[in-house]
Amino acid sequence: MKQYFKNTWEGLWTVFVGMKITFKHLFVPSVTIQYPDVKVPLPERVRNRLYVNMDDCIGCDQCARACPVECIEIETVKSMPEEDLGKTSNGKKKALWVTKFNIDIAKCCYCQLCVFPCPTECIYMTDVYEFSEFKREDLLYKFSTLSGEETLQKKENFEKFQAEKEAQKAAEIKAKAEAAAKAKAESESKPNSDETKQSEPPKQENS
Amino acid sequence: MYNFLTELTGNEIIAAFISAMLPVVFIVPFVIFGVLAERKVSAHIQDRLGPMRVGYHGVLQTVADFFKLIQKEDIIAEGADRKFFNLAPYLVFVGSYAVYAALPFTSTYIGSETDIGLFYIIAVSGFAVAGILMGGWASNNKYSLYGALRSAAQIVSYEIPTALVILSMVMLTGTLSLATMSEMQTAYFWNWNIFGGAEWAFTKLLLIPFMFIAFIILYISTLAEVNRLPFDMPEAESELVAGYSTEYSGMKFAMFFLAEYGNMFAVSALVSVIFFGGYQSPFGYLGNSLGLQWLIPYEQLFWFALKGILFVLVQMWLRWTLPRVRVDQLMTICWKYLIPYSFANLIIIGLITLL
Amino acid sequence: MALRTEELILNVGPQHPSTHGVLRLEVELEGELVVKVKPHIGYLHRCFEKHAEAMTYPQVIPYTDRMDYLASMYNNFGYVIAVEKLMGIEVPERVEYIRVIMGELQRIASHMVALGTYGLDLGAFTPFLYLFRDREKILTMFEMTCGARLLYNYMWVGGLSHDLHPDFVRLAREFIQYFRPNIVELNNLLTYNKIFIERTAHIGILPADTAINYGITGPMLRASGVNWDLRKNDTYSIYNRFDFDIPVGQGHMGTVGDCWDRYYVRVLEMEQSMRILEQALDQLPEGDINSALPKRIKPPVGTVYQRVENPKGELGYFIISDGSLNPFRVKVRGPSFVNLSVINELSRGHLIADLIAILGSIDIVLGEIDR
Amino acid sequence: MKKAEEIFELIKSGFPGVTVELSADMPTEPIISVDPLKVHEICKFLRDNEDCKFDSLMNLSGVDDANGEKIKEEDDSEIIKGGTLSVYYHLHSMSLNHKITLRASAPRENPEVESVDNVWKAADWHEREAYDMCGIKFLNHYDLRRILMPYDWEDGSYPLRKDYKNPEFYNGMKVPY
Repeated sequence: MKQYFKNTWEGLWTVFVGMKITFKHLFVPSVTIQYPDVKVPLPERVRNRLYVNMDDCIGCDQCARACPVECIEIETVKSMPEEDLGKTSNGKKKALWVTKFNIDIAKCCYCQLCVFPCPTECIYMTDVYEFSEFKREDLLYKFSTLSGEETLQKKENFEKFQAEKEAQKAAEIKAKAEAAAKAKAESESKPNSDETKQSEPPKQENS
Repeated sequence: MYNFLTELTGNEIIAAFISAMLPVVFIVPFVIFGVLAERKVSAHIQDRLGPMRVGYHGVLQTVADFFKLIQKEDIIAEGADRKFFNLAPYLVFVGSYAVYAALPFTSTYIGSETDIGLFYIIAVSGFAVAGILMGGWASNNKYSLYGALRSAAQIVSYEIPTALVILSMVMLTGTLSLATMSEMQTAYFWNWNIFGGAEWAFTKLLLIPFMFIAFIILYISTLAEVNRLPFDMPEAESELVAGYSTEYSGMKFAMFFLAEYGNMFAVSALVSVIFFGGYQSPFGYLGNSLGLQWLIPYEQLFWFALKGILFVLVQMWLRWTLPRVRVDQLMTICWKYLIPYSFANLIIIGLITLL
Repeated sequence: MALRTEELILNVGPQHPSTHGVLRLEVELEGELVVKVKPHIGYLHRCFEKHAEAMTYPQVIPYTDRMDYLASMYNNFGYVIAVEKLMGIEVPERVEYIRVIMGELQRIASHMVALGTYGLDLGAFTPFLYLFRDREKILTMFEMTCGARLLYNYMWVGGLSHDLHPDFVRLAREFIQYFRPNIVELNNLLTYNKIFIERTAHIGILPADTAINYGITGPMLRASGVNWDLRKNDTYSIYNRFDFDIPVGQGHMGTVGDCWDRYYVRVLEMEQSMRILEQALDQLPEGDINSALPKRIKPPVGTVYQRVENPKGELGYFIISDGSLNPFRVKVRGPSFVNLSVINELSRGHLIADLIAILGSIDIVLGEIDR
Repeated sequence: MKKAEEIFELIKSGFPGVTVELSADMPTEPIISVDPLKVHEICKFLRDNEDCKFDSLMNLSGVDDANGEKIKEEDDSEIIKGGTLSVYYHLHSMSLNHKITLRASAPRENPEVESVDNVWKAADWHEREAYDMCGIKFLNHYDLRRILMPYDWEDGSYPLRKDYKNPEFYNGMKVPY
């Protein structure tokens, strides 16, 4: 019986206690804000959309390797010896044309693992967090400054260069071989030649 | 009102129609206000802002929601019993609307000036159960069925303490008519029933504590009857998803909503009529002191609405404070606590009135 | 002829407001009484363990974040000390202290969600938002320090991604000052509310021996009256330096090991975490956080099982290394995974509403159950 | 508190005919290898023995040891033949506060290990997971179903095996989507 009245009393009393607390909160200024109109200031270390400063990128592929979700795709082409790509802001010499630097932001998990290995600090996270798109393809960010034609040209250039180089190399080797053969022939023609001297056999180069 | 309109138009049907439509003019704006108030009250209790976009501080939010609900597709599940499924929301609304017929909004307007208003309200408020049960069954959804069955058990059980408290009040006032009951608590607030009624006697002082107990019991049981938290078992969203209204969408869902808020006001008005003088002003009328007799009904409407809305706000306040009781505890509260207390209260009030 | 009756089978979930994610409980009901609960999990399976085999050791860390997404810091914590143990790395003092501070803040944040959603399960909406309001302060501190609010990738093998923000210590102290009275308010509003007590006391009683046999850990085990906390009993990092108590279920309102105890142990744990925080903030040494960062994370061949006291219980990482850059096998023993398996035992014979209360008191995170 | 060596001796003396091995050369924890078809008995012994009292199973993991012969297929994927699949048991005693790691290795072609789910209830879901992920069959388990993967996942396709290949289609949907 005592328990019965105690229950009744507790039931009512704790309800009143609760009501008192909620009543007090009616007059506490609200903590929420009107989001698109008012925005919370973001701290400086905030991790949002990735950005790549292509002026500084040397195409070292370290960020792509660090990425756990493989959202960064980098393709590079070697530059010509006569081309000067300039230097990055911290003094590294650029040697590669970055023909493709795509970040699929839809895949990005904002873990910041790509930021730390970068030797030139050119990839970093910005404070932009409103970048929704209607199509998933629009979230594929292409950072490379080279246009498609330029890329093709660079590739062609490089291939040409490579081919030339190779041809040159082959020619050199050929010349060497010929020279060696000549020397051999000469040495053979000379009776008192050095026996230890050996001529290399001509290399077969397939390019 | 009905008599007045009959004289005015000379046609009983038109008079009855107009007279019956008047509460709609009240209910719809009230629901629009009520839903907004619920959202605003909950928001401020929880340190939030609530709707802020549509209109100044979101005052038109409910209107916008209403238009959204109208446009929504009316989905009827394949396994549902279409006939009853479609009928149920209207039945529920009818149940809550019928209560308004007996509520005295002012001394001049009462939908139906019946002598057994209280009795009628008790009878008719059980009507919603049929609709809820029908909707829950016809949805062909286990959650809906559970909600409906819980609701039936709950509303039927809580009729009893309500009836007992009303009985004790009937004993005190000697009338079943709500208009008469309001009329008896006229003039000043110390004449209200919660303060022992209009009669000056030493019993008045004796009555006050028991009136408070009666008021609390009535308030709790009406809370349960309109399925408000902490007694919202039928739609307990964390257990039964949305209870009997799980399968409803669009306008039919809005009907349930309309009925719920209509009911909230109806029971609050009932409480205010029984204990707080109904449409009576707590301290005389401006119309009397200014000599403007036509002002009095408007003042009465104001006080009636104010008291009703105040109790609705308390309902909301409770809702955003308390957790929900369990279904068996709901019954425990009713049968083991409220009913014995109201019986004891009935006897005591009876004895005091005999003195 | 007798009317044929059978149990009603109700699918609670995969989409249900109070399954805390995509969990499906196949419930056999006799009226409103629960006869049997059969959990079906795996709706959130994201192949963490398979992924981990294809990742290098540091790349796994962001994935661990996504398991128990309400306690990401602690997931990092467990993983990095497991790898450190495998490699035999000693981390600097300051790193240890920062890890403990972050871990305890995360514990408070995780318990806030647990308590708030528990109130929500029982129909009390308001405490939920009060707790979320306070949790926001912790998340802001995390954001200041490592830039992310939920998935931090903050602790690294051998160090941390960032040092503390200069304002961090001040804010953390302010937070403790601010949050202590709020616990009292929470208690008045919810914990001691009669309806809440009625809903939770004597419900879902878990006896200590059953709990141990089921491998239950964390607040759930402590609520059953077992004084067991890995921070004390199998200490790791620098937890042995701090003075704190282990709250144990006492059965104040009902029986030991009921839902109320499980709830209240978490409330008390927040207080204890704040005690640890205060001490750690006082003792926080200066120093370089990156001095122990290995150049290359390539552990020797071997296995390691490291367990830490996650806010939800014992989080164990079993790592097999074959000496390469990628782990050979990472198995995660998630506390929620094990704790959930007891639900059938707990809820048999209770009502549907109690099932929800019990499920809430287990405090599961589906991200970690399904991994 | 007992060391792994002492517990090893206990098991050895308790089960004379059973092959048990101790590999203590691991850098962090010694492992006792036991016969997969005697695991249940040994675990029961470890739980009930007064000196061991291993009352809780911390973890149970299925592992593909990938120590068999690797055969290259035409499409450049590998298939592993032979070798073993292992189950690691991490036991712990709450009262005596000591730990031990057991390993039961079963042949890959017919990986059968005795279930311990009536020794520790905790093993139930872990074993289901090991079955689901590595395809280790636990004898006498009362309800060995898939747990994380869908119930209609292809039979014989266990994702955590090292030679697992994604199916091309799942329920008519292309994988990967």
